[in-house]
Amino acid sequence: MFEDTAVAFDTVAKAAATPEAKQPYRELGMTEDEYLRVREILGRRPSSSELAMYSVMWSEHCSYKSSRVHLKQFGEKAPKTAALLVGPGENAGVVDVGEGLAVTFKVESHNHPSYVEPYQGAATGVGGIVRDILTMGARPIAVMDPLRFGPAEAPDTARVLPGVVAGVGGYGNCLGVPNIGGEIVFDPCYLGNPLVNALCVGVMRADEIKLAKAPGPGNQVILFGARTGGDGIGGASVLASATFDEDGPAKRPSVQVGDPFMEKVLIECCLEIFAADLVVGIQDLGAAGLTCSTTELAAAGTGGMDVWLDRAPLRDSTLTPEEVLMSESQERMMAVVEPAKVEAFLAVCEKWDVTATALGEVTDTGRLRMWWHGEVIVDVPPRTLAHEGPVYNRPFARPEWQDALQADVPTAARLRRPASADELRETLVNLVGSPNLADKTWALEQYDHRVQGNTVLGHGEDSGMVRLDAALPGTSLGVALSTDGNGRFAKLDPYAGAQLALAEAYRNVAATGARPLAVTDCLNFGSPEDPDVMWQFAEACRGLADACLELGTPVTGGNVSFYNQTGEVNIHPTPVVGVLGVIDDVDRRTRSAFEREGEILLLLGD
Amino acid sequence: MPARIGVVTFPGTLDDQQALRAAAAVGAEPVALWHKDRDLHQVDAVVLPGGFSYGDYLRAGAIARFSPVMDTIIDAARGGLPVLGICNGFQVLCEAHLLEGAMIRNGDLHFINRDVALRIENNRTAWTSDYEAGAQAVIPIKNVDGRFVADERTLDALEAEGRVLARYLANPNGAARDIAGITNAAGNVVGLMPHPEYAIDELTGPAGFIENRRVPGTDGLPFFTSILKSLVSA
Amino acid sequence: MARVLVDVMLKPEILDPQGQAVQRALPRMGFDSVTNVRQGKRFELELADADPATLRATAEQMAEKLLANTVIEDFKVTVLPADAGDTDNRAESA
Amino acid sequence: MARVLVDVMLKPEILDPQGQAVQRALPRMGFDSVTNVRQGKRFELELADADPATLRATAEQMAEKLLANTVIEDFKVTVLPADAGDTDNRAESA
Ligand SMILES: Nc1ncnc2c1ncn2[C@@H]1O[C@H](COP(=O)(O)OP(=O)(O)O)[C@@H](O)[C@H]1O
Repeated sequence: MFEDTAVAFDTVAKAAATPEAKQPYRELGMTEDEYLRVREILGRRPSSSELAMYSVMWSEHCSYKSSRVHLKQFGEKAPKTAALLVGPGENAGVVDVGEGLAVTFKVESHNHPSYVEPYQGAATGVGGIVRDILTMGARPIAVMDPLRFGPAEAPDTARVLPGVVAGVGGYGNCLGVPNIGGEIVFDPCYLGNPLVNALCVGVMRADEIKLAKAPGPGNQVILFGARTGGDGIGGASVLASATFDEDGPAKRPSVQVGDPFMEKVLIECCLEIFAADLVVGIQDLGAAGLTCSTTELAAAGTGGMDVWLDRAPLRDSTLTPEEVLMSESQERMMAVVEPAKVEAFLAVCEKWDVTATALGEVTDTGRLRMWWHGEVIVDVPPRTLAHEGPVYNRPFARPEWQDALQADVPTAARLRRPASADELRETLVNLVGSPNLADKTWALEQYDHRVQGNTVLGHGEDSGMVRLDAALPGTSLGVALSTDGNGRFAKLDPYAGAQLALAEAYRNVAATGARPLAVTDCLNFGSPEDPDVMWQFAEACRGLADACLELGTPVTGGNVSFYNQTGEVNIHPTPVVGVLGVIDDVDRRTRSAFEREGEILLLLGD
Repeated sequence: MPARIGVVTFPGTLDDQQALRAAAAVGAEPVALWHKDRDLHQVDAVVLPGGFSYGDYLRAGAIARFSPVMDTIIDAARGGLPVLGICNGFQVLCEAHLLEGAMIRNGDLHFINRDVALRIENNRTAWTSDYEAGAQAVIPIKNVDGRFVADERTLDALEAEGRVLARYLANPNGAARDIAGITNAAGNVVGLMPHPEYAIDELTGPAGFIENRRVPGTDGLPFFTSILKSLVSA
Repeated sequence: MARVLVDVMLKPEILDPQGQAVQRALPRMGFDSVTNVRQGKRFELELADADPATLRATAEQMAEKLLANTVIEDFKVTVLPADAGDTDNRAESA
Repeated sequence: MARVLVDVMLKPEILDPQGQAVQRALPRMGFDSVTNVRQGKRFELELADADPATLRATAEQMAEKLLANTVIEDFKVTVLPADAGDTDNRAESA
């Protein structure tokens, strides 16, 4: 078996010797143009491992090829603010909150996996965003989960919603990161495509921010955490099938299963490693796994890295190198460590019973090279994978139906107002009983909002708020967070809809007494190949960027999720916006409930 | 010299920092204990905190019970060392057979995080002497395997010997006879599913109007003041 | 009355954190010959008036629809002979 | 390499909320002949170099000490014959 693969697998030498070999780039989701560009970059055809890497790094998910031209505005129009320590581009943005502390936060989507397997999809969504925050050097101190489902009474919602809620809770509770808020919204447009967004916030000392880079030739590249299995490599099977001719490849899982216990241990292990100053660069393994972590670390460092890929500890010994490169197994991290500190690094991993393996070394060759049992299978300039992917100016145009939609104002005849006290009461009861306004306790009770002991505002409040005690014991400094989004508003007018989402989150944060500082966003849209959707997306970005400039709060990071559609039908454009604010003294926060008798009610604004 | 309260960290423990904070809040010296270390570092009492030790993957507390530190704690507890197991810690004490019974999945099978009202049934233990007999306390629960079960004979014995420590006023999970906590016969080993360490201040504890009553958020403190006093007077 | 067992295991390619936790714990307790552990679920079902001819098919449907999550799990149905005693029946063991 | 199954079920007198939930759900899905459901755990263990003579005893010790909580659970050990295929072996079924 092993000899067979050794004979059959593709190498750089073979790629150079067999330029005409046919390659399944289309099956991997690449266009012919993209494939030809890879050949041009390399001056030969890619090896199958290289092809796997380019296909995944240049995918929409990793390269933002359709959204990039619009997201640019967030940087270009960004208000000048002294608080911004790390902007978009890193794993998560970082803002200075005073007292020597920095806070990092970001929202991400895990929509499609959560439809296939609601529990694991949602669980691994939480796991992924928490690792992003951890990677910045921060202790994760809170999560939030903006969710969208189909109609409450639809049978499939009865499958998806309980699974998603249990998954968000099951993973987050086991990590010991409090859940301090989120949203649960029902609308028919999400029936076949629920939205599971997850936000995490972390805190660290401002002088201890960690970045995803691999500087310093000779430094060791260490993979640690869970072993690599065949998770999330559906696409790679077309490469594998060329290798296993008779029996076909072993079965590959269609779903990633999370191991929150492993992630909890990984968090503590990493924080101990950070505290002892044992890494010069670090990256989590999320989408595109080892491919993404090695290329991003190398591209941001001295520009070169050698990797002995067969050293990666495997859960499934039948994995091919292409599959190892594309595996999205959860709960893995990659660190760059100076040789003199490797021993101390491994000792911390040992203390926490975390498997750690030196896999590679930083070089100054400008090339990312990988070996598999002695043969070179990858030899590429890493920047071409990480930063020089294709960029598309996809066509967009205001949908033909937009005017009609906006003109469709409910008339008094169609939307009858209650005329009597009884009708008024009935309207109120209907409103209170409607799924979108109903009490969400059933879900919220499944989330631990108290763990860590710093939750000052939790469920039931307009914003969550946590004290930053984890990084500065005894401090009264805190952060408030709110997420909001309204797909119906955004469908009527994506520009204003995005702004309204921001304004609501901003108000929620301000109402607690915190000062809004920074914005993160998760842009959930339909197919970017549809000009209507692309217009919605462009408008939403423009609206959000303009509003951020107006309010003086920069977007520090976020996530784009395209292809949210059922068949040809796209979801409502759903920009979900998270706002983070800072409060100097959490004791002085304002709750949304009336606190005592005799309080005076004031209405501000008109 | 202040009393030293040790708090054990197993892999997957979540509430160790909060338990240390509670110990400090009452003026004890908090001491972190590590699961691989058999040495208890001269602590006067031990808290086994909440969390998901080893992911609770086999059964809650089942694997943690075999940690090196537990070998020492089991012996010391039999010799009279005060031990409080909270949530996962209670589960560890049951698995170690320092306390009777076991914990199974909550009645509705979900994780439940709720502020629940308890009645303190036994205020003669090292950990509850600062409560009035029959006192009510609002303390959060947060668990998924929190439903206490035991066979009828054991339950009858617990009742007869006054070893039911606290009961839920409104049973959240189907626990047998509304039991939220129990004690061993000597009163030094106590297990409690709710989390008194999360009810130690107004800012972060369950404060406000709960179960038709104004609650200060500090209803869990007496667990820690009790042990401090019993150590000083010992 | 008919009795049926449904055993549900994670598919071999799916990560099994529970089995792994047990696997790591056993050697620490002196059981060092264990090389692999997978943890699954077992359901014991009792059915009334079940037609023996359709019993297996019914149980398989229940497993398929509810007892197993076939995205990540496989299942096996065992129809117990009518005269089988309690399930802790050592006779099944080798 | 030897293979052993350990099946762990709650004792009959202990409440089984998971089994009950399944029992309540099945009739709603049209399976109305189900009169009782109990849910337990199944462990598949692989052991290296296990002396067949002591295999059962070893597995019983593992079950007794760790895999089952004998306060509330019973267990059953099944040593699989050396030549058994994968566990999804329908031959075990009636
Ligand atoms: N999926 C969720 N996860 C966590 N908290 C949530 C979630 N959905 C709603 N919440 C929280 O529940 C409370 C009430 O939510 P909701 O009824 O949507 O009110 P609002 O419209 O004021 O946001 C808020 O504190 C909100 O953060």
